[in-house]
Amino acid sequence: MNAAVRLQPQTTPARGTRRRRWLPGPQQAPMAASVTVLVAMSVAGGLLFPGFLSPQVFLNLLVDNAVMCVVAVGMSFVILSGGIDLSVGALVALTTVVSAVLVEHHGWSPWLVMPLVLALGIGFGIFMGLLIQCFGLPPFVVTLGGMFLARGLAYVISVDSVSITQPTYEAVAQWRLPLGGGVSLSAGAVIALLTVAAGMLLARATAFGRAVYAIGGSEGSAYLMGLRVGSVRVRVYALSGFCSALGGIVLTFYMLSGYSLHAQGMELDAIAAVVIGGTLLTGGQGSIAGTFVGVLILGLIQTLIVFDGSLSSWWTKIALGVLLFAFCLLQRLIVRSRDGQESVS
Amino acid sequence: GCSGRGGHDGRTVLGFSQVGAESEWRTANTASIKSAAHDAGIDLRFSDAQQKQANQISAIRSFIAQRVDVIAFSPVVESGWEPVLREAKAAHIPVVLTDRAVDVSDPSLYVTLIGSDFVEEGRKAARWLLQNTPAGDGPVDIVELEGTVGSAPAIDRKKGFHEALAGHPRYQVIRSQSGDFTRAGGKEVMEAFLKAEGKRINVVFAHNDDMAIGAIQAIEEAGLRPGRDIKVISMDGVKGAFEAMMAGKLNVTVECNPLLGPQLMQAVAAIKAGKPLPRRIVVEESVYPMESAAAAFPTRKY
Amino acid sequence: MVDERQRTVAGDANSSGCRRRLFAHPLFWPALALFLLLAGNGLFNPGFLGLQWRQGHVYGNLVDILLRAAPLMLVSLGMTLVIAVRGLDISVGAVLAIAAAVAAWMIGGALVVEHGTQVAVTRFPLALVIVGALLAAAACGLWNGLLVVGAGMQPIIATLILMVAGRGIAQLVTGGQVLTIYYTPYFFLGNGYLLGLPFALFVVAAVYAVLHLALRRTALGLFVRAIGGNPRAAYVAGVKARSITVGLYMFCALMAGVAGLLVSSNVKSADANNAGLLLELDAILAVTLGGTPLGGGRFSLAGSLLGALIIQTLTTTIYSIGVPPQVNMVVKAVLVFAVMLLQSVAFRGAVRKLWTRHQAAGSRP
Amino acid sequence: MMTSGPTNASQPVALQARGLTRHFGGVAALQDVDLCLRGGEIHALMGQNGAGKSTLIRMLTGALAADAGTLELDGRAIAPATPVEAQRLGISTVYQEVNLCPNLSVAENLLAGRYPRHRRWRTIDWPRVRREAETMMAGLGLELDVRRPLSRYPVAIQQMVAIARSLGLSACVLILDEPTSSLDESEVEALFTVMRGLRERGLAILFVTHFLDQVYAVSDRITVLRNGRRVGERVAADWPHAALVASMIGRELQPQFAHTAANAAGSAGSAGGPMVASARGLGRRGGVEPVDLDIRRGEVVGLGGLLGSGRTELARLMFGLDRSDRGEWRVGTQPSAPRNPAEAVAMGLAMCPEERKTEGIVADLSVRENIVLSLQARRGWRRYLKLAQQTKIAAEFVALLDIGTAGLETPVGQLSGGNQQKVVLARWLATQPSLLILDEPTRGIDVAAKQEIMARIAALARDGMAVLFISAEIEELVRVADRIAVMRDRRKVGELAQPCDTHAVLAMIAGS
Ligand SMILES: Nc1ncnc2c1ncn2[C@@H]1O[C@H](COP(=O)(O)OP(=O)(O)OP(=O)(O)O)[C@@H](O)[C@H]1O
Ligand SMILES: Nc1ncnc2c1ncn2[C@@H]1O[C@H](COP(=O)(O)OP(=O)(O)OP(=O)(O)O)[C@@H](O)[C@H]1O
Ligand SMILES: [Mg+2]
Ligand SMILES: [Mg+2]
Repeated sequence: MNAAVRLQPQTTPARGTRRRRWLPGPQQAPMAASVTVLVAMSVAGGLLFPGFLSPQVFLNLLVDNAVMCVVAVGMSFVILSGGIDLSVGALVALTTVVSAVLVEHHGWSPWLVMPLVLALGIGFGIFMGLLIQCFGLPPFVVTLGGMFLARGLAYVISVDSVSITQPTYEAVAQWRLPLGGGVSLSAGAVIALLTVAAGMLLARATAFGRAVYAIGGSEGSAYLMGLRVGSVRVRVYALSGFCSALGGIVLTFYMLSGYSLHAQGMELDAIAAVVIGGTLLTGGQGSIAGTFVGVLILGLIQTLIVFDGSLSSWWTKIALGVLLFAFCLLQRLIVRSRDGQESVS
Repeated sequence: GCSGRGGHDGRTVLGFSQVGAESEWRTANTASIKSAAHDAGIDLRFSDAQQKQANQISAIRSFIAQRVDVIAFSPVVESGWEPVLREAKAAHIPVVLTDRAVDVSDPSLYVTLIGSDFVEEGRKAARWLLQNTPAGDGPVDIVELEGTVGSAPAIDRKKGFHEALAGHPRYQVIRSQSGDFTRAGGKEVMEAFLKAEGKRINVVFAHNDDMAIGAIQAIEEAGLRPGRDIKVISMDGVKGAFEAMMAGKLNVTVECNPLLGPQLMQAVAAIKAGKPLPRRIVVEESVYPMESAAAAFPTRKY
Repeated sequence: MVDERQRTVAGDANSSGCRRRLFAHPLFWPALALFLLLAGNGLFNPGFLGLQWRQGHVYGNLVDILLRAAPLMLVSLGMTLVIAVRGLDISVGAVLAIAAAVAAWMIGGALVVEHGTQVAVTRFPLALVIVGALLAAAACGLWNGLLVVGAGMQPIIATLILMVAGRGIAQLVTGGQVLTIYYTPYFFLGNGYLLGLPFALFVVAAVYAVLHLALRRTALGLFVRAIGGNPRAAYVAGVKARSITVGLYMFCALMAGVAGLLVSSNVKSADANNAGLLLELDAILAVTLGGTPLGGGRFSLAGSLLGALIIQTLTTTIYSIGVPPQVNMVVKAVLVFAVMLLQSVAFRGAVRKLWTRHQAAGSRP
Repeated sequence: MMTSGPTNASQPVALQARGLTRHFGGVAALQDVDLCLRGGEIHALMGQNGAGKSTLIRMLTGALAADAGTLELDGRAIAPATPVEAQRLGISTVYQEVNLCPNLSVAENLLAGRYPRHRRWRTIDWPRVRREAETMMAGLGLELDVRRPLSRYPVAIQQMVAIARSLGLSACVLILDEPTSSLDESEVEALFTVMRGLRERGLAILFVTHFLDQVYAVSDRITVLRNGRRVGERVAADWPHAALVASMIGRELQPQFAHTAANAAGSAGSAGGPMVASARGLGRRGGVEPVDLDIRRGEVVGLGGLLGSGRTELARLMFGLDRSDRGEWRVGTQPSAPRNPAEAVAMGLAMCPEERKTEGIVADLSVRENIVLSLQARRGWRRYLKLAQQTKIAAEFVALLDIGTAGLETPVGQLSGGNQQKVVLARWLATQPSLLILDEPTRGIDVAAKQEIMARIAALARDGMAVLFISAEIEELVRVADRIAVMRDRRKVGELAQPCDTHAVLAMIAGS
């Protein structure tokens, strides 16, 4: 009776998850599916458009989406913890405006401005996190308020766009990391890659990262398991604020300007990238690598449309939707058929 | 031109990055460019940025990657173009700006700018008002319906308008609020103004026709007569504005011409032929007061 | 468990039972927020609350707020139900634009003036126009619902597809123009008055009444709350969770469609690009302000109506206090934070604690 | 009344609670309760459903604030405000409902909050996490892939993981709230071995269960709660079975209902009754191997087997919760098998699922709404039951199953665990099905109520309902079923007809 009960490793999908995927509940991160679709889409692009499969096109994907990458990493943590952060785009804009105004109009040193705006981002995140944690307010509303506030402050500081001519910024903006073969990466892309790497490490290998997953899975259980739900949650928003500010800095390198209308609608794109990357909006499941793939997929869709070059404005929108649909459907199909295979083996 | 590039059939390739399709004006602008390219036999690579600068930049990048002959674009914003224009310059691709200017430190980054001067448009509106107000010394109270906060036309038109009115203390802008360039926005803001200021308002200055049309509806619903009780001044000169003027509800519209296509194609051809171009190609624009509306209406294309 | 603590904090208010019951009513705090906003307006701007009788109807800021909020109220009602089953619909703005575009296109035509007076011309009869636009909207909802339930996509992504493509579709219908509508009978929907009050209000009232009945007099309310509370348990219990969910997405889109009719009728035009822009955010905000949690299960239709009114009052307030446009957002942010904090149990608890401590300190010699 | 055994009096008091009181709204869940846990003893906490056991435990661990009362740990007054604080003080707890994160792997659930780290970078040392987790599970006699998400394992395993986690915390007081409710005998035995080992090491263990034999098997002392008050504390050996039950329920328990030949004859469940449902080769690839099973009118069919033997899986196939991909499943005269629960309910099937928290209750809905939910689903949305009718049905079942609730409008989430289970059961009884599938329906239900429910099921069978009864307790199966089908390794290995005894069933389960 007392012998070890040998239990077969499970070969079937979790019961009750097949065919009812739409019911909120744990599901497998469709990471591999995302990658498959990314590859398939690139191949399709290469077949359709000459010059599409050149290395620089793919590096441009990174260069052009560097800000999004950085912001989406922060957003991933927020969503993994079961929250949402709508303030990221506005915070990016605020960062660029503050940086530009301080550097250009007040002549501050960039080395002072950059830490300052990062601190500003963290502070902003902590402020929202505290409101959410201490007063039990829904993250959606708090961060929406944060979005109004950040965007509004940016307007108040400067309605006009401010060009940055400061030499350090210009030097960083022009700096390229040569990768051989005539292709190169911008500073922003390098920062984005580092952020993704750091995010992956943070999510996978630190107690904080795992606590974020635990809270997203079941807040009550995490609390009873003795995790510091409150402090983790505040830190998650602080992290997102930090990433937004970092994204803002990357954007100043990318555009060499500060403008209150920068990064309009970025919050939604970031959320979409995170969710497309396989993270559950309800929290607890997903990965930073998935988010990275999600950003690349959104960027690739954009690139495909640019390469086509024949779409009118409204067909562009429809094509965006259709590609998004095709991608998401493909992803679901792959996930499902893998589940099916699993139960066969 | 260099031999290595160009379209498959040797035609000139023009990469054009449009802001979006946020207004009728913009739609007319796009249509003009497309048809002019077609007529001029130019291979047009068109990309719509959905009102996002980031999309425009990545479109320009991909034009560079595709090695088009000329790049043209209507900048969403004035600043932020320096890095990508430098890349274009490094790739020896000439750049033409349409509609709006950009703010760059190196003037060689673009060849020419074809477009209107928003500040001047604002001034024109103010001048018309100065000329067409009955003499007297009673105050003229103006409310201003601004465009999207931070957008270049909103900033510049406001600037020009206020600049031209500066020496005339009789003219006071008593309220100013953003109507986001839309009819619904214009109407809603105007409703609030009417309730807050009542019959005090003499003039409405709207940064575009759509907001003016919205404001006209609000004025009518308040039981006042737009065009008479309250003068309405607007900008752009789209068809709707002419209809309103013919109905006697809008006093004047300052044209902002979106039909830049032919001029753009001429410029592209000139660049390909190596001819010099002026730094600034101004578009013909006039002021259409109410009285001239009926005559001009049949010729309007947008 | 965290909840329990909060509940006890709220429970030990040392006030009379009646007052406590009032305070505990879920609609009390949103209603108070709305009242304070209006009262504040009335204080700073004495004319704000004034009502007059003009041209055969009531005229004033309050009527404007109600009229302007009508589309948002409708969409919030739909959104409430979608959120109640743990969904989300961010395509409502695009659906509104589609419905408006379809209606404007079906009316079609240009300004026709005969003998100096404008004549009303339309391509299709008005009833058909309305049905057509609503059908288009419902089809959008069906699409959303099928993506969520059938394909199993996450609601935000499933509806993002239509949010992106929808405006393109609407622009396709309008040809990228702002379609002006000249057909006067159509204006009644969004501009007309019945018994001196805007007709749109009657639409909202009718929808609310129908919903209220459908949720109270049939088992739908029970099913919706069961699905939202525990979708798997509801499914196991035999509730047709899938069809109900699809139905709710359709209803939400239908409401966006009705809102599209109201909006296009009000401004007498269909603007595919700008109509209903950011409506999804406003609608979700309204739902949340009304006390419906985004996690599903519980919902309050009346709360969402109040939420929508709060949002519209905020906007009108900003327009009428006369701040420069670049300050709008900051004012809005401050007001949103204030309204939220007012509704937060924990915040009120903290304030009460501070207050009693302050008083205790003050009463000490 | 108070007697303490010579073995215990000498040991030091580890945790002393005095005068603990807690009200929920107007309901007094706990009144003036004292509890004394000594080091090196296993202390059983007994009481009917809703007696206040879980409430007491949550106050000991800082998960719930007490209205009044004091706590002392090793003679020092403590007042833990959060579970974290209690944990740090050395109080380790397994709560009644599994409180773990289903999305995390088993290993993470075991070690969350105290991961082993790399020395250099302070990052989590995953190989060591895995090794430690495997060791912890092995301590309970379980070998499983600790890297899989917890949600992929059945409740029983999840419960074992929760126990393993609490054992892994270095603690001086261990509290287990119904840890054995979904375990079968071998796991229970493994758990007891570990508990005895910990007792040797001087830990104080508080143990809640509704199984009397388990209480007598491990515990040294027993405290009994009734209606939120402590009614007694004694050395286990000194407390006779009947007296213990009597003090729990406040009256003598009637002799146990048993499935006797007389009973069987009295019921319609003889082999000759008309067929209600039949399975021919019903199964699913990777799930259940093809099963043949006939269920007749008025018959109670028991389904026995070990944990993971596929009983739940089979029940889900029958109810349309999972789709079968082979064989045939006929319900009455229906031409096809149900494809989803809604169809199954329409056909007159009912299934009380095993996982009460995730698939049973809707916590935010009231008792009334939870009870009528399936009946209403069967009627469709238009034929809405009038409020009065709903109330009548709900009140009837609340009385029948003796559901301890403050009122019909109380949210089910506020009920005690056992009472929640009764609500789920009531929901299905209310649909008056032709075939009722019960998957561990008596999980967490107290002795007296369990007896009532068994009697009720037998009565329903006598009235013509067919029942498929799944239970981990062999005695229960033998007592109530007319026929017992046994499963092993996801296939049906045989059937036993009454009269049969526990040994015969066990022998078949073991495969000899
Ligand atoms: N959150 C709550 N809100 C209101 N009442 C509650 C709450 N939690 C528990 N109760 C009530 O307190 C009483 C005691 O419940 P408790 O969970 O302690 O019972 P229990 O002895 O553990 O029962 P079981 O054996 O069924 O688990 C019950 O009447 C229950 O309804
Ligand atoms: N240790 C385990 N690891 C993985 N999966 C398991 C394990 N034990 C059981 N399962 C899964 O559980 C399912 C079969 O168990 P099921 O719950 O149907 O059996 P049961 O006889 O009802 O046991 P229980 O007593 O747990 O209810 C299968 O899907 C099986 O893969
Ligand atoms: Mg309990
Ligand atoms: Mg089972």
